[in-house]
Amino acid sequence: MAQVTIPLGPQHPALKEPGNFLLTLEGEKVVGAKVRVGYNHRGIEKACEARTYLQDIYLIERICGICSHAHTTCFCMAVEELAKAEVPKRAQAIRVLVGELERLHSHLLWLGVAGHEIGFDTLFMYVWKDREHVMDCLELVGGNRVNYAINTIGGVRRDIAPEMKTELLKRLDILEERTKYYVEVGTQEPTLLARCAGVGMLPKDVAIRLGAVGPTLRASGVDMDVRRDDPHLLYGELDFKVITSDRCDVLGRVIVRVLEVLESVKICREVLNNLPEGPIAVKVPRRIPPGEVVTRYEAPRGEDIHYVRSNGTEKPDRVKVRAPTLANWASMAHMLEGGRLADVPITIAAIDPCFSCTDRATIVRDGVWGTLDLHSLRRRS
Amino acid sequence: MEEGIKKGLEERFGAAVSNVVIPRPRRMFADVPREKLLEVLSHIKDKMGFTHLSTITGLDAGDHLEALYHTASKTVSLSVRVKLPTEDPKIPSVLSVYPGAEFYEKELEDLVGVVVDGLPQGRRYPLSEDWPKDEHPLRKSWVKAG
Amino acid sequence: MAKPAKMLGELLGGLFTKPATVLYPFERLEVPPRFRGRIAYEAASCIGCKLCMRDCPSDAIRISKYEGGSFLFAFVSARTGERKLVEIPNNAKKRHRARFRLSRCIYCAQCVESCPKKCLRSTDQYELAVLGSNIKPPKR
Amino acid sequence: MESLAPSAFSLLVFPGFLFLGAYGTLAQWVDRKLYARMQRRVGPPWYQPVADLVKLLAKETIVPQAADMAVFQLLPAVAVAAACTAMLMVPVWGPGAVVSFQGDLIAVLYLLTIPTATFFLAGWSSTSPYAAVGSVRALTQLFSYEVPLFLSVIGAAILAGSLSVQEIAAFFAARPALLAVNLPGLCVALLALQGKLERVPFDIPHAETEVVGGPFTEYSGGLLALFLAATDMEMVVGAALISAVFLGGSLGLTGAAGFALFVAKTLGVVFILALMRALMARIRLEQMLGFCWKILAPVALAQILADILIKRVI
Amino acid sequence: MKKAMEKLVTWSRIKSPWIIHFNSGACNGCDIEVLDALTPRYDLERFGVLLKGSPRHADVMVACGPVTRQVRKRLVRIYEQMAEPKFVVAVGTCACSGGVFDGCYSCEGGIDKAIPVAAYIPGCPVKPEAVIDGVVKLLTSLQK
Repeated sequence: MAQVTIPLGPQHPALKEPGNFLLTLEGEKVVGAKVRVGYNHRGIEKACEARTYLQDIYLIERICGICSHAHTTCFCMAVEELAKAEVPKRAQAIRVLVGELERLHSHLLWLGVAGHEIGFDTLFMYVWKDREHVMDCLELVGGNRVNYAINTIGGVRRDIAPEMKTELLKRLDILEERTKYYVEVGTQEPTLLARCAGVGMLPKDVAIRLGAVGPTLRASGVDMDVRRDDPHLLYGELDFKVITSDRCDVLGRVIVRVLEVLESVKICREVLNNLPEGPIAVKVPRRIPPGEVVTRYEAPRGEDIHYVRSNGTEKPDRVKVRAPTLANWASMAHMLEGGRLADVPITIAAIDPCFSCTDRATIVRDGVWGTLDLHSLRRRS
Repeated sequence: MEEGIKKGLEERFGAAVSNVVIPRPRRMFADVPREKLLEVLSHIKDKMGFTHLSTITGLDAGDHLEALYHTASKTVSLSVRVKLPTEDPKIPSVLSVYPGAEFYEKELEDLVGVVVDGLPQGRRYPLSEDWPKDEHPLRKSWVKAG
Repeated sequence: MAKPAKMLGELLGGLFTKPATVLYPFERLEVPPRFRGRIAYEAASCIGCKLCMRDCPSDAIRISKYEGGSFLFAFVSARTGERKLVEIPNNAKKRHRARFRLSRCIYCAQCVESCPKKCLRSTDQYELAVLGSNIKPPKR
Repeated sequence: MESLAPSAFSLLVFPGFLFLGAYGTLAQWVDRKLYARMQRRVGPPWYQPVADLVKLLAKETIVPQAADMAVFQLLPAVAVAAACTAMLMVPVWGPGAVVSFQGDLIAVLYLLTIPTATFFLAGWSSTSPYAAVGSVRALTQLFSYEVPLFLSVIGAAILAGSLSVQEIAAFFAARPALLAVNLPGLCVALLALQGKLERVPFDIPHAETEVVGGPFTEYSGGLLALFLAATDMEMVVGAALISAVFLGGSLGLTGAAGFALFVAKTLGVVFILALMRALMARIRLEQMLGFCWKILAPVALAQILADILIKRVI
Repeated sequence: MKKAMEKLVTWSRIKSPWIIHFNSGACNGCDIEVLDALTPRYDLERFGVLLKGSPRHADVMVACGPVTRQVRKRLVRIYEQMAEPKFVVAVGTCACSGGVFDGCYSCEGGIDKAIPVAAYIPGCPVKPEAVIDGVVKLLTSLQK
């Protein structure tokens, strides 16, 4: 069977964002996959150097819509470490709460999109209907559904009022009960099992060798979670389980993420029930003393690492952000090869790619196409 | 835990690994000359459990360039720094030790202008194809035109 | 173990229950109290210190000194989205005027916090759609 | 047996083009509305399919240069024509169909296959890689659901002892008890119809997230409107065929009552199709082939065996 | 007769706007809010809006994000492939003017730098209601 090369993206219904995958097919079987991402490269790191730390928070928050809190918390922790500022306990607790709410928001969003990728639009509609509860909680706490901007250097900008607490707890109960239903659907619906079991295999050793992170790594049996291994904020004092599964396939990732939603609901409840008293922020001078620092944070998609270097002025000298999705691209090419064309969207969706996180840019070279003559004719209007 | 790693590095490499700094628990910085980089990385990966290369940070420190290899074991994050003269920024590729580092090294090459030999040539990453070859946005000297 | 037609109960239930849809233009969801919508400026207490301009991440606010009788104001109708230039007489003792470029503003409300005189506040308006000036008449 | 030459009225207006088009849009609306309500959504207003159709007809039609102009533009019309002629042989108003001869069951099934063939040609003639892969998938899928559909329908025909849809319907109208015998055949036919109409879980050629628009990626404006109309008509004809063969047609009633029963039955079939669409995820091509050959075909064969035995009994 | 046809066509265009979504370098905050507008709580399908995969089938292009240098060529090509009459709705502050990313070396500002824009919906990210409000305003403006 002659090989045909089919481009997936950058504008493609399967991809919420521009990313390009050049797949070499033999019939329906994928034999070669080249990953090309980075259409979202906006040059944020250079822009960070031209703005003050305070303005950088809002710039870094907009690296990715779904893990905005992850990036701002990581960045604020870095700047606070440089300025040797002691963040009050209540602020750290609120950061953990919003962080876990964001994990709920991100995982439920992913479960819906994964359903859409395999044609299960009903799951997409139902999961996103229930996700509205999390969006309401975040809008209540942060004032905006997606960019909650709760962080500032030295603590948080808004407090959790008592009546908010009762509303949040009510919503979390509804969410927990619905998520239990989705655990059942995810493990028992036959067509979903048929589409996810045994697809996008990533064995344990390959996952470690290629440096995968987050649920993709934990679904291959590797027990790594920055919240427990490198405890930041209040995670050292909270007890929570790190979910792993040794299925190494897309179904394993579905199970890990859905169970993580249940785990996050428990954490949110625990934080809400014993919210420490005290101020919510501490004053930090605008000029940060020179130094360099590395901070790591467990974003919904995996380990998010920031490196900030300051030179004593009020503008950072270098800000380096490596979002979790970039680490998973290497294992993505490995997962795609050997699968079928029909599996490509769900395999791509399985690492929950956030192209804007990847923040990198590449272009497909239009001239290179497959060998089959019909397909060498490009789509022309 | 970090002290043990620091002692282990100094025994093994002696002067090669200089000014090992431990700013806070679970964070370490170390300087390594360019020639010893691959050796140090494969040692800490196989012997000391730093199996995960988080990322590579390239930066322009005014008089010289720097490349920081942030590696992580189960709990500790060790950043290996390599100082490079601005006029001859060549560095060996670490794909042999960490195969997942292709995108990090392409980024190093594109944004900071460090020449990584041994990196398979492919499409430019992260800059676009029509971006002039010798312009590296993260250099201090580079200013956005217009 | 696989259970065919797993979501059957949920689906049939859906047929007989009211859909979970808020009929937006007719029914509106009430926005939480501290929602960050369009920023409102209260000129009387503004001292023109421009702290908000310095902290704005996307350079969307311009504070300028102001004398003179009246000024033009691009009024956008919330219902139809058309733009109209409106002449507003300036009788109040206004000394400063703020110009918000809504297309640049990211509604982060950092200016509200940086303002020492508290003369900026977030409102709950989010329907700010504006029609572009060059809608090509559809050719049949 | 009426004269073979159907009058212009029946060709163009009643069971033909206009009625089918209108009823097709009604069926599409019912399908989309039920699908939306099952997902706790409000769903489109009643005039939605009409608005879609008129809007598409008013849009500019782009034909890719590389495509073969004549074939590209002719195919939608062929698809609609096939669906309309198939409708003539299915009883709608009362027990009688417009055209009825011994073996028109085979003709209907054959005419229902033509639209799928036009989808394949449409995808192949428009040079987009997505359309090409989509069209190959449409063909491979054709071989999986066609055989179980034929077998299950033949089973009912054997029991009724005739190959004419009208006579089969009349036979079962007289003996409603025998309908229970054909229940497995009915399930196989429903699943196969879902495959023919290329709807979830069998919408592999149109899988939006894999091959964008499938065979229709390059179609726009009027041509796309014709193709969508053809798909709606195919749904109506399929539903009418199943209600005639498996549910006993109009049970001897004539006139308005017969027509009302016909509408009720076809909309019942549309409800089951919408339920199936909401219930399952899209399965892969080789899984569908496996499912059709390993499960649907044997059940249909068993159905035929049962029909033969029962035939001998009565 | 011609007048009636014209009214019917305009009516059908207002009642069945098929949209295609294009992310030109956005942080996907606005993208998920646009998708959110299709889910049960806001349900755009009651206005006849369908999310289509191929540019050929769509009437309204919903574009989010500052046009990054790499995506610009694709954005223009997709716009050209859409069938007339077509409209572009710039969703989100980044699409209106480049927002926070205006001035980054790889961003070229709003969507209107690459293709003609019919309606701007500011917001970071836009609420799903604002998306509906924008589309409704665009469609009612077709009436004239």
